[in-house]
Amino acid sequence: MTKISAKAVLVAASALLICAHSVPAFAADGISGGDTAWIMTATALVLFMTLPGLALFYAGLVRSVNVLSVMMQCFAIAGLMSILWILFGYTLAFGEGGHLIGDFSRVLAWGMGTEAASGTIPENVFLAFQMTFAVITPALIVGAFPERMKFSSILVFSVLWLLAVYVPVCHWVWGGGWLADMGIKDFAGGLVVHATAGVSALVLASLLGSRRGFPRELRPPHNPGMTAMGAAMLWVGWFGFNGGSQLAADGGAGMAILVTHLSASTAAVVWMLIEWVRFGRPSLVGFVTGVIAGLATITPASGFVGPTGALIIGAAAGVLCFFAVGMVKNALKIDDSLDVFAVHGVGGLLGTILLSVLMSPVFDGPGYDEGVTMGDQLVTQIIGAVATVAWAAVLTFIIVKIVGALTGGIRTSEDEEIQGLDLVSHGESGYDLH
Amino acid sequence: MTKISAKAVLVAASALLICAHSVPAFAADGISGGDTAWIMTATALVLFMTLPGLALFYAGLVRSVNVLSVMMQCFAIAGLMSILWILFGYTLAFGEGGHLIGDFSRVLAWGMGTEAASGTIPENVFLAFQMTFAVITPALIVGAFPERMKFSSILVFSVLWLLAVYVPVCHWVWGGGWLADMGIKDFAGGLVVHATAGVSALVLASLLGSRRGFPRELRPPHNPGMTAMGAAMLWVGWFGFNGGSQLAADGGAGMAILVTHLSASTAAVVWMLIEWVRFGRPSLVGFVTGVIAGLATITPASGFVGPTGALIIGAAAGVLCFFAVGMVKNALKIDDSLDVFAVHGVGGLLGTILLSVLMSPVFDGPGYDEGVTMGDQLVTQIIGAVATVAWAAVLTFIIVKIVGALTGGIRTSEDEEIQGLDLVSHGESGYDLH
Amino acid sequence: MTKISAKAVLVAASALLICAHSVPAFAADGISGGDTAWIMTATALVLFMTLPGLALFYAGLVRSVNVLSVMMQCFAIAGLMSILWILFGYTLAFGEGGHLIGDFSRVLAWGMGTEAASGTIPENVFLAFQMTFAVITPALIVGAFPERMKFSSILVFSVLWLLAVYVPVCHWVWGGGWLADMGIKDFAGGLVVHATAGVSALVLASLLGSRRGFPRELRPPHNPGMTAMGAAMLWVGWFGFNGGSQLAADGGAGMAILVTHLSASTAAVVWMLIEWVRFGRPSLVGFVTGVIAGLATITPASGFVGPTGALIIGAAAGVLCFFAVGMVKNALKIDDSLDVFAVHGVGGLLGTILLSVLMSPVFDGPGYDEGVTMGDQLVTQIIGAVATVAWAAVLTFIIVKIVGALTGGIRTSEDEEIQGLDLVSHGESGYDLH
Amino acid sequence: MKLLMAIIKPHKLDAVREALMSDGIEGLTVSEVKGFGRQKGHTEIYRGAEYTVSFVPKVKIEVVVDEGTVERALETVRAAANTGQIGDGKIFVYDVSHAVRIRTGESGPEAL
Amino acid sequence: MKLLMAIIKPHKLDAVREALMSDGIEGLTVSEVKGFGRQKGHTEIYRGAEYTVSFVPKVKIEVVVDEGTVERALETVRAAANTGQIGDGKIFVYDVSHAVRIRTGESGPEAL
Amino acid sequence: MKLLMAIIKPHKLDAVREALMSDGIEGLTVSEVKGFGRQKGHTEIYRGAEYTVSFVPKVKIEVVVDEGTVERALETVRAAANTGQIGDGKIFVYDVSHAVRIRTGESGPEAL
Ligand SMILES: Nc1ncnc2c1ncn2[C@@H]1O[C@H](COP(=O)(O)OP(=O)(O)O)[C@@H](O)[C@H]1O
Ligand SMILES: Nc1ncnc2c1ncn2[C@@H]1O[C@H](COP(=O)(O)OP(=O)(O)O)[C@@H](O)[C@H]1O
Ligand SMILES: Nc1ncnc2c1ncn2[C@@H]1O[C@H](COP(=O)(O)OP(=O)(O)O)[C@@H](O)[C@H]1O
Repeated sequence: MTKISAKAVLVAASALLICAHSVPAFAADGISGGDTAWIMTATALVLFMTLPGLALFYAGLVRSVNVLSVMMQCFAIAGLMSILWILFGYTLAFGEGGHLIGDFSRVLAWGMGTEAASGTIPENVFLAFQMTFAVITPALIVGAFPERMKFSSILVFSVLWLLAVYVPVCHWVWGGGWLADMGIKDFAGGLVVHATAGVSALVLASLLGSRRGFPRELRPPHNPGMTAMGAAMLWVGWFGFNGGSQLAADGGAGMAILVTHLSASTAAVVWMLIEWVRFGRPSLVGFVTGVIAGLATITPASGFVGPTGALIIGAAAGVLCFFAVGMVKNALKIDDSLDVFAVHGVGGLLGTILLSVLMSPVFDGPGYDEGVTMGDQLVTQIIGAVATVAWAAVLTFIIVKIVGALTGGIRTSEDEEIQGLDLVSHGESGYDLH
Repeated sequence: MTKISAKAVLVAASALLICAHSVPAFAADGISGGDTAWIMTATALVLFMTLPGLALFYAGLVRSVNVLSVMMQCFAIAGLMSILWILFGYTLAFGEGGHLIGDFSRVLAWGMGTEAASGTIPENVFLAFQMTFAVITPALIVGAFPERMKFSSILVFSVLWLLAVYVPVCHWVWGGGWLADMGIKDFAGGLVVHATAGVSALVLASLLGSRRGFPRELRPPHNPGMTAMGAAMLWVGWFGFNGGSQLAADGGAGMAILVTHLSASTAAVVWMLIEWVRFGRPSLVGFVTGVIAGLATITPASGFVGPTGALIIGAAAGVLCFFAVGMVKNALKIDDSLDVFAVHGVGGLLGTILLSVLMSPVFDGPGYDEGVTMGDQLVTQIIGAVATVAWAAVLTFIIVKIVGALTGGIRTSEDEEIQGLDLVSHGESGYDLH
Repeated sequence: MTKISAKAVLVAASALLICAHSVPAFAADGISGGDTAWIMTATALVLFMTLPGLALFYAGLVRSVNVLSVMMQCFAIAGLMSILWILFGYTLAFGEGGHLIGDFSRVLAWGMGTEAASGTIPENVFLAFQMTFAVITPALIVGAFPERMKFSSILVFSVLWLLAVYVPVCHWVWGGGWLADMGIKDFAGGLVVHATAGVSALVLASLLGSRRGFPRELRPPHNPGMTAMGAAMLWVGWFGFNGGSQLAADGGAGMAILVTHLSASTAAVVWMLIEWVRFGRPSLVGFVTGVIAGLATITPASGFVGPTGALIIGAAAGVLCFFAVGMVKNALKIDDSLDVFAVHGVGGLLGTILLSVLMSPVFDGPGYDEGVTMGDQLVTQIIGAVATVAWAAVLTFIIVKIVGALTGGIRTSEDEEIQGLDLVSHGESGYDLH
Repeated sequence: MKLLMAIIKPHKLDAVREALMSDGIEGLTVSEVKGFGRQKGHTEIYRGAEYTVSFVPKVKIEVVVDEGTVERALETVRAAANTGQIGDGKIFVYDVSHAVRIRTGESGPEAL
Repeated sequence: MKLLMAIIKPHKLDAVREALMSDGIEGLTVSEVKGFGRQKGHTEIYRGAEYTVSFVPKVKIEVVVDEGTVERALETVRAAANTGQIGDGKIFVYDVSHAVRIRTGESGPEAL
Repeated sequence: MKLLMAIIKPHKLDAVREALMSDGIEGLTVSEVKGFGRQKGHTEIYRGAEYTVSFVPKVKIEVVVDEGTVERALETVRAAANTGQIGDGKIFVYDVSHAVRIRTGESGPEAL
């Protein structure tokens, strides 16, 4: 029998060998070429969301004398956050550590090389993918302070904010921290990305003060087409943001893309209809704001709902974010200039809550983890939301105070604001068309 | 013997197990990670073609007071068609049904979840990929009616058109309908996409009437650079359109990308040379129109020809579409404003016919299906083309009449046309650069 | 025993069969779906770098009356080089041939079809990927001659340059030529792409002469935001350029993307800081020039260094390219208008040299080939650099002389230069915004 | 000599230019301007906030003519620019004491 | 009638327009211009090269008023446009001999 | 005081500005305009259709000077703007009755 089995083993082993050979490289180490291909693509797509996507989206909404300053803020944040991520961000967010924060085991990704795996993809791909999230999240906050914040203050703020707000929340939810332990569901960053950015934007805007002329005498967006093209790129890039968060090229990623697209479509159409009814004509800026609202709102839910859930989330996002925009301006009287809180904050929180209902098979969702009821999930989601909002608000307040002290105030002078930051902060002009 | 075989089975099974483990997830269900990664990427690329690609391409060609309206039309169509697709479009096009139309088995993709497969990819990925086709096809028709059609009429038209023209033809050709049964070859939509859109554009434009001042006193394109950048994005996105239509990441997809690129290059260079000879200088708008002509023409053929065929198709596209543009304007005197018929209609039909010759190994093509001759294929292609053209023309005529009745005429007033639709239909202005 | 082994073989074979089936298509022929998916994506990304990336990047830097001409140059080069590549370029670069040049075995890719493989990907995908490199390299040179070179001369120059400079160097380094034999390391084109383009740009610019008003009375960039958005697209596309050069979807590709991103970020931040210190405010154009410098410099090294090496390369790129820009203008007094040499030439050479040090495990690099020391590698790199620079310089000089003879001088008249090439060469105007 | 400065609706520019040409006038200068008058601007609404755009796009035509041709030119412009609707614009006339053609140095009516 | 031509700082446009309106003036025309004066332009530095931008963005307001209202309008504009800082601009006044309203053909002060 | 209004070729702007400055003139205002004259526009062809662009880009310089400096300024502009080719442009001169510096309220020649 032993001999026989030896023979069989040999044959089977050679079967394996051929099999392994036919799927080279990754057979040995559990890394999947398909998954890796997709997450590298997704990484490119998420970078594309910030640059040029978000830069165009925001830059089109300001006065023409501030167009470059907004782009510069997005670029500089991208550069700085990336360096920070490889130094401390990744390791503190995803290093093992404890319930509250990671550790310093992966500073500079030292020794990670090309072989280390994270699930079925190389760890360096996971690190790069997460880096693009760490870039876009502080870049979202740019929408709170355009046209009037000092460039130096912006940079210092972003550095501190990444370390003190983004990294911890990221660890809590995705890095094995206390919210992960509780079973929180945040597929692609409703809390980690949109709630943190949205809440911090609101706090920062209220501390910074309004633009000259707010709210009655502002100039309309100088280039709505630029904004719309930025929104288009955000939309496309979001396929990588949500679809990539599956960390695999499979039906889960496919479903995330599908529901992402449907939510964006629905929220935008709903926003268009509201404007049509209220103002007599639907605007392009409105439509694309609806797109972003739908995208932000589906983000936490995109791995946990089906198409039916996506239509509901989209419709809710369109309605709620529309009214939130008005409320921040008119009731709170805070000049969160490009509506970061009303769109991303409200959207991210809304999706985080709604998913606990829409996961249910009743809405064609995949259902709950074993032993978890809708009510359980809802409670967990609410705890996560409250914790994230509170943490982001308090820390942002403290950081702004520190930044003010470090950079001698965070606001440009009135004269500089009139002249526009392109010239004042960067010595350039946006358009010389003659 | 039984014992021995049991042992062998065990060993082999464990071989399989390890093998399965090394290629996780998909080993079990026939879904390929590589194929899925590629089709998700292709889905993003095709969405990218419409938004921002086509929106920029078209928006640059109109007057500056209509730039936003064109973009808005592309966006609103994208949103509405996506919702329509998940509700009824996909199921009617790809649900089993009969020879003429699908069925209602997949409304809302109910129950599809993350496990259902379509070939080697998740069905939700196939659905999403096809959704982006259902978005771009009606969006192409925007080129027929800019600067003068009511926004409400556009939306109603697009909804009816998708259901009555696109969905049936899609089912005939790709959904197992009567043209598929006949062995029609339409790799990525020469008939389904370009012929339907092109023909319908011509009919709609002739019913709608010309822009004020057509053809002598029009303003030149307000932003040719915008148009060119849109064309660039269409070009890149088309790799997903044609390469994705292989529904796999293999040599077939690779060849589709290669021939797509070569046809675009050749058609553009030919267009440039014609302009150089006729007008003394080649224009950027001409070059990029050639790019689109080459892309539209190779579309149906991109899975069935080699590089040599691609150069021939590209050259034919450059010549024919160039002259078609002039003919529609001067002979037919129809203001198909951005040349949808001359470029997409003529291109799509040309490619559909040419492929029956260029499939031949004589042109380094892959050859015909077993038992099919060049003549057979040609006849099939002609039948498909005639049927598609006739269906699109007649249905579009009927739909336009219905839309006219529903929305109280489809055309804006002369005053509104003078003022520009950005302000009139959407209450916005495109550029505030001072 | 024979019977038993027969049974075992059968079982194992069926295991194999199922295994093969579960990873369809490619199991049989060694083609990996994941790798193929990634390289097709990378191909799209590299095309995206030229169109629209580079076109926007360059077009924003010129006067508004030349914006379209720069775009047209990028497009026309893309079209022509692609046709040239399928005819002669690919086969001369990658056909077996000898130490100096390939052969004519693959003209028109005749017979390649969908089955031929190149490593684990279809050969047609490899050909297409390399085609996008053959497009962007001559397109980079556009930055040397905007606003004053005849369009006909540009086209003839580019055709000759591709065949006489790019194709041979490509064969030497990547096609199995003499530099490959020596063990040169050029992961994604520090020599093949950036050094050839940079050096040739310098030679061409000096032969062509400066723009009217250089260096004191030039107009500032007409649209820095356009330039920045082009840079953003180049950045994203570069993930395909460097990550794709691994020709597989694995940890090597992932690391290439990671270090690419880090080098871009670091170089840009360093450039920003230098400007801040020297001029009192950091500019957007400066930041994005730093991005490109960081990207060009990491290109040859991107498969051979770790994150630590990337930060060092980025910092070196930021400093060196910054000062090189000034030196070309002020010391050499050559109007290499958009700094192709200072950014791409200097960057490409710098990275080529630095990698021989940073490969070392001391810098968390992967180490050297067996039996190769740091010194050995350095010598090889220097030989490669010197050979490439010399070849590119001499051949460009000769080609420019030939082009001058063929097209009756390569420069437009002063009147034409004043009027702008959009109108003069292409009969179009860039902006009609009223 | 007199300078006629006409503020008209942008889409009437070509009609006015052609009318003046058939009157034998050979030169004129045009600027893009914004007007404020009985014809009001509009409001644009972005994300619920109203922005008032007080000004309407207009075109300003400046044409210097010989004393003798003033009346006729004035009537020509008026007729060509008239749509009968609010916002049609105005024509203002004032004296020009010198005119010089840069290329030749000719001055006075010959310079026109 | 007189034409007041005021070159002012762009951000003062709305203030001047409102001030003139409350003076009862019903129409004016605005152009984007660039000015050169005591307030100097600036230099922009791109990739280390200096570009001199000699001109400063300004707005030109042209308003034709009845003789009687000139002084008042002049003072109104001056007050509204004044910031006390260099570059505030100038007001020039000159005679207008005719004014015609295109829509109605009215002429003289009624046309304003 | 007199206002010189010069319509010139755009690329001559810097030369004219510098020439006026060395004449001691300290302020001027510039607008982008489009001209129509002996120098004709051009046609652009897009996808085979011809579009006539009747106008040529020009720059309008307005400078108010003291009576005594008019002749000299006029000659300075003419010389600096002259290329000897068609389309070089015109200079028109007319009377200005008032000039006020907004910042200080100075009026007359001191305001310039
Ligand atoms: N007093 C004025 N001074 C200068 N420009 C004026 C004056 N009144 C009107 N305009 C110009 O004429 C345009 C048309 O005037 P408006 O009052 O709207 O219409 P209408 O002349 O048909 O009554 C205005 O937009 C403005 O540019
Ligand atoms: N002589 C002049 N002719 C025409 N415009 C002038 C003249 N002087 C000044 N200006 C215009 O007035 C603007 C403000 O003048 P400036 O000398 O800068 O400030 P201030 O008037 O406060 O001393 C200038 O930018 C220019 O547009
Ligand atoms: N009668 C006029 N009134 C106002 N502007 C004029 C007049 N004639 C010419 N211009 C302006 O002068 C410019 C140059 O005139 P043009 O006839 O082309 O050349 P030239 O003066 O060299 O003969 C025109 O483009 C136009 O802007």
